[in-house]
Amino acid sequence: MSQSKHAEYHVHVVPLRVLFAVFAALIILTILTVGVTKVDLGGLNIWIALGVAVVKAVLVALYFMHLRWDSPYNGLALVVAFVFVGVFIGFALKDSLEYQKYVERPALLDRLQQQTIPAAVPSEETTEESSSEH
Amino acid sequence: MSATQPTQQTDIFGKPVDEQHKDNYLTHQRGLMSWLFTLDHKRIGIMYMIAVLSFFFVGGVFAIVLRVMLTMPIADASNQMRFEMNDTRNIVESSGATVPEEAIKLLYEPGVTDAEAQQQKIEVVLTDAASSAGAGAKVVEYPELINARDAAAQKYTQDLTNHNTFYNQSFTLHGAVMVFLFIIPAIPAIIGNFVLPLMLGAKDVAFPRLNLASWYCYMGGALFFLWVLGKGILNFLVPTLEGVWGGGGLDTGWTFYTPYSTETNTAVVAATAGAFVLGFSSILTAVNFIASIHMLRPKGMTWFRMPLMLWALYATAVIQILATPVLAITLLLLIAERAFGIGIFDPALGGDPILYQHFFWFYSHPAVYIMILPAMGIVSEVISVFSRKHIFGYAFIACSSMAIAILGFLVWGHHMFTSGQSELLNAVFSIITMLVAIPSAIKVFNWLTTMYNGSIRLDSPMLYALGFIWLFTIGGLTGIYCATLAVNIHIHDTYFIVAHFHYVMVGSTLFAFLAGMHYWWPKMFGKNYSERWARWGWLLVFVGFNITFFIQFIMGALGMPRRYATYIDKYTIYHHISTGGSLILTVGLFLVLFVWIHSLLKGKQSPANPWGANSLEWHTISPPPHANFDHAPPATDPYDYSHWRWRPEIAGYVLNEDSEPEEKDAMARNDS
Amino acid sequence: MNKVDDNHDPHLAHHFDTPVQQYSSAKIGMWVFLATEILMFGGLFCAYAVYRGTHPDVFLYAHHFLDTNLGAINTVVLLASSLTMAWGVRAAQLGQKPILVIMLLLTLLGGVGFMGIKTIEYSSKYSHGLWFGSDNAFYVKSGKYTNPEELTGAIEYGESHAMPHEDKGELTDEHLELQVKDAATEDVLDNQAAGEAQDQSLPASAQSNIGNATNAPAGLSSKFAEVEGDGSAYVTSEKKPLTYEDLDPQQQKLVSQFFQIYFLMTGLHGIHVLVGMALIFWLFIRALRGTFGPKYFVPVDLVGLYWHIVDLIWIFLFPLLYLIH
Amino acid sequence: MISILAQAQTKGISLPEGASTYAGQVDWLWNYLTYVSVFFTVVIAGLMVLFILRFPRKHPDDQPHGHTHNTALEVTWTIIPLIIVMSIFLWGFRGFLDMATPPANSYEVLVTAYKWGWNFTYPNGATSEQLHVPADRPIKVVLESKDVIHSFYVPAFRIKKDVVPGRYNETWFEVDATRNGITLDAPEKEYDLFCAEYCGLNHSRMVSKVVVHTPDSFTSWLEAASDQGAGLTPVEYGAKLYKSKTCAQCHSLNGSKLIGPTFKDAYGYPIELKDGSSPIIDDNFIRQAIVQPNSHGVKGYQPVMPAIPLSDQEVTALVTFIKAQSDKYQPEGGGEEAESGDEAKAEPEQ
Repeated sequence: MSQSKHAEYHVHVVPLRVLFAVFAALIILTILTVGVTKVDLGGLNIWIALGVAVVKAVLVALYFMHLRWDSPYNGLALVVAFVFVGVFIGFALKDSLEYQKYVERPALLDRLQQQTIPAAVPSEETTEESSSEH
Repeated sequence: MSATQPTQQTDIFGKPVDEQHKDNYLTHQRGLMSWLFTLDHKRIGIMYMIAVLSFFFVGGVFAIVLRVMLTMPIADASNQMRFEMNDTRNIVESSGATVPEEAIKLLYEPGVTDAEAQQQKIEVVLTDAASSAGAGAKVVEYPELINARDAAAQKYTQDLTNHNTFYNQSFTLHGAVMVFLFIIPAIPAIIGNFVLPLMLGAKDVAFPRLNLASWYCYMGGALFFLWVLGKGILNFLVPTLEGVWGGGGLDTGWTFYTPYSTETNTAVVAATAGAFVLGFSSILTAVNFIASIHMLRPKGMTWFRMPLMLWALYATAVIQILATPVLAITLLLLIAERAFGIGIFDPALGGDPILYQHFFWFYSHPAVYIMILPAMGIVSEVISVFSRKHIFGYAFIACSSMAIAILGFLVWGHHMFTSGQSELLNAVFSIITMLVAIPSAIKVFNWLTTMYNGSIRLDSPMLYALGFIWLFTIGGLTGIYCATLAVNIHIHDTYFIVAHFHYVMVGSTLFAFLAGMHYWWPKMFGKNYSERWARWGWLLVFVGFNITFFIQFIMGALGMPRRYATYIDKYTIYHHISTGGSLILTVGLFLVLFVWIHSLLKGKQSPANPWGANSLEWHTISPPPHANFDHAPPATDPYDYSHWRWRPEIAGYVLNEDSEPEEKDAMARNDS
Repeated sequence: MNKVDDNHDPHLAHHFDTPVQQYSSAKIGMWVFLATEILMFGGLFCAYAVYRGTHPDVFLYAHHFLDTNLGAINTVVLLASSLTMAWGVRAAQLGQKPILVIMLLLTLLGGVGFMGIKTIEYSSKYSHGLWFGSDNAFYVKSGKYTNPEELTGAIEYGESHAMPHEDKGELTDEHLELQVKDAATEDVLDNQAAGEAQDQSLPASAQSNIGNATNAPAGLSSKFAEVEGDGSAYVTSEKKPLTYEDLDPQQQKLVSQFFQIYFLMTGLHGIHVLVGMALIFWLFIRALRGTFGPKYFVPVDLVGLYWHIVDLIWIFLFPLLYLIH
Repeated sequence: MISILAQAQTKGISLPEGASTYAGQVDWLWNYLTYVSVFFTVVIAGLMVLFILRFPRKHPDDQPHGHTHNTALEVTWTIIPLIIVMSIFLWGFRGFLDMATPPANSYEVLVTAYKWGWNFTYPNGATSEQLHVPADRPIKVVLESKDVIHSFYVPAFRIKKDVVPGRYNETWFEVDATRNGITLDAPEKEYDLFCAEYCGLNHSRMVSKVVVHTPDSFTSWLEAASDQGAGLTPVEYGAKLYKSKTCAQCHSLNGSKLIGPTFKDAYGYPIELKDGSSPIIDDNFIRQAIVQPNSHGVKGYQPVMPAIPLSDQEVTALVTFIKAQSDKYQPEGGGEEAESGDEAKAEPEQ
């Protein structure tokens, strides 16, 4: 079985013009991503920035890293890694956003805090100000 | 069956091995250096075995220390009074005076409001006693009694502080050593390293140098880790040592939860650095296994003709690859948090301690499957071989391993049900956790069906495998309790959880590890062990384990929180039973060790295939030669045992020469 | 065994049957390792996402302290070195030794350039008191108060970055004075571990700030979230970038976190660049000796993969850190 | 089915007596789980033993034959457990939602956890070291930590919630008086309260009690608690608080330097601050140091003092006690305490 594989001994060599074309595309995308921040698109900005980054990453992976001609398992390793990073960030972020309400001070604590301000503090301005606040 | 013990090494056809082929991996080269610089996966596996078992011993010693400490519930208020009363009496008596019992009772009378009246009462008692005692005896006077009481109170506080410090460091050491140094590497690094290339019919793993590097990472990280943690214990026992080698120790638990880990004055940075290095070992082994399984499978061994052990190791390696780096970054962030106060996890700086838990459990929950998946692989092999029947539902078992590996990544939040995680996430994590039960159940049912209509032989590997099924069933079913939100709230962080994860992680992994060790022992060392004593060992381990941990389910249900150095009185009886069980377990494990050592010293030569198994590691002599196989064996169905025939004179199975033309062909090809 | 020896390849390890099997094994091993790298950085991206998600204003404010131009230049430098690395791999595969040597040298120079620019960025941060850990002007912890002068200096530096054209005029003396006052206020605010119990020594402006904290704890971020789609809110935010006093005290505390995350991400990335440079230097030496050729180019290929993944991570770091909108 | 469950008042197997209103629900689910688990354990272990007895190896060369796979069977034992666990999930989630949503009319108590003890603050500012609550009324506990993560756990209520620094988790419970035998004859009942999250040295000592009262008994307890100094002089009351509020852990009375400055001869003497000034310690200085910890920045000490919730009266008593530790202290008339107490009562409920 060992010798039979010699026939497959062939590695894809990336043509130079492909490399240059990819490089040009990457530079253009970099300029694009910087340029797009000057335009205000509200919540879209971050997604555009990420989208451009993903396109650039795909270009690097497919051509500079030969994935286009490589064993699909290698590409799978990359994709799976990104999917799991996504899962990780997704869950953690979702949770953080959901529980923000518990990070804020509860009304109870404010009420109690007010009560425990000692009455005997002599500098009167502060007490007045604080009551005018509420 | 063992009436005629063979003394000679035989090959898979039962023929004596001739002189020029007698060389095996153990005898191939000699000297310590030939081991320390070996690239042979078998030798690396053996080196892992020595290291991992030593660390298991250390972790086990501290398990016993914990169990013994827990037989003394000194925290209960009534006990505190009892201790202090005793000490007061002792202090008074050591000064040569006596004290009437009634005075002490009055002194410790609860709920006294009028101090002066109490003093008067006590003084009356003391004067009475003094007058009735006569001239010779000296009865304590009131001020001295009060001094003694204060001294007793101080002593109690001091004792308790010592007790708690020692307990906290001990349980941290036990947990961290067992998790990082024993359970995670046990099966993949010892058994996986040894059998994976053999099962593939390959000469070695894909990257032998990385394999050795991984062992050195493990040893470096483990020794450093143990040194840091052990220093704390030794400093505690002999305080002067701290001046010699500085502080150390760890009392955060193996989870390093912030902000406690950023506040404690123990050696968190050093310990996490050790764990960080251990992570590299794990990753290197996993890279090796994945590349080996992808690239080194022989012709004819398709993905679905691999032994299930390989599927399990593959799934394990995938988890190690995807989870371990997150542990690495978590530990780095923790180090940065302590060294620079970056405020990512520390709430005092605006950080988020719950985020730390997300980080930690993203690694550590999948790590649970790093521990259990290879165990399931071993059990799949053993059940089939000892039932001499093709494994039932091969594809389902293989796919369920991958399913567990992937689902295992989506359930980490169930460690945080009470932490203040959002309700939505709690529900999502709960439902996915429930789903993990399905592939686990599939495996158990398939193993049972494999046994159905089989030809069952109860040798020690099979006993351990059946023990595994029992423990895993209990561990898995109690896992559903833990996954059920409403019920989890009650049992979270109690001994119920302690019992649950010991059943799943320790019980199952340890049992599968022992099953695997007994199963591959003859292959590893070419020696038979005493089957009878091995079975006794199994019995003690099995009974001891169940006594130790089953009672903890009940204790946890009654509300005993975990990581308590002391406890209120009502849990005492359960702790006593548990400690008793742990002693039986210890005796059992020592018996197992004794059986192994005896086998190494006095064991008879084992045949190439004592069990009649058909995966490729049994297609070579025991112990295997340096290059694993004299003739590359053809890959056939690993669960088809029909070609192997029992040969009583060598107490093993031999390949039926007529029915295995391929094997002979392979021989012929290779010899030409 | 014997047969393999017939056409012996010096680079073929004994446990592989063919060079292509060995080559493919090496590649899959490398890819699996790269997956671990991505997961490791993933942790930092997660910390980034969580803090940006919960405190968008802090990130919006703090990112102005970074120099977008230097970041963009660095992106281009790294992309160019990726190109030369890919070219180098090609040269190794084709056995073009001189090109390989040149390409490795250029790649190495790219790494040097990247780290050089990084050093300029870091040193400017350092000189403005915006360093890692507690050496950050915005760093807040009970017991280690930020030096108000340092803080003012840092704020000035950041805001001159933030609004070089529109807002320079606004940095009047009055404005600065307010900032100083604010900085002083901050100290007192942090004293109040439990919260907003009033301190008699506070000036009126500070008092109103405290009120702000209790009444609108979510601050601007919630405002932004609520008025999404409402153009006017964006117009305002576009016209007048966030200043330090726009943040509520809770958010002001968190400004240093942006820098911590910035230094962690770029620092870890920088370490990877350094490791890559060391590896490329090693390749360079071996290439000079003529080790590589069509039959043996695996090390060049693997280091190339590593170098590209470092580049790939920077591709994400750049917009996330420098181009927050 | 689910609505029946909500009413269930089952006693859970091997669980402690359930006291909260939703304990019955949890216990019902617990028992259901236990029956399912016992059933499967018995089936699996039984089959294992049966097969061992029924199919022993008779000859080493036995060649048993049987199916190697059966898709219908596999699907069956995939679907059935799936249905079972999904039903368990739904019940568990439903119960959890009940436990996570405090009713609107709840009585709120602030729970402050610190290393290593509990402090409970009631809406009128009274504090206690054991949690006292009225029966027959939902109690919402707001959880606040002074240092590390703790966990509020009452086994009898089936309730647990981590106390996380930097955030305010909350949970609730309600105890039914008649069901738990809290009557006029026995107006109080005690339940264990544990810290369930490892928090360092004395984690296992972070044990307290929940005392459930009848509504009347609770009202009178609260009154007494709001005025704990009754019958004591301010100095005596201050001495009591000095111990119970854990001041003693950091501030000595004998002049030795602990984590915080000593109280001995503090009052009336100058103290060096971090900003360079050295004010004389007077009433207000002490008061501010208690209410706004670390705001002075005393030189030579870490600013680590927690803000312990105290009522006005308690602060006054502590101030007097601290003053009394100095030789510059001259006792005044007893009027001070009563006066400040009145003012405090007038202020709340804005």
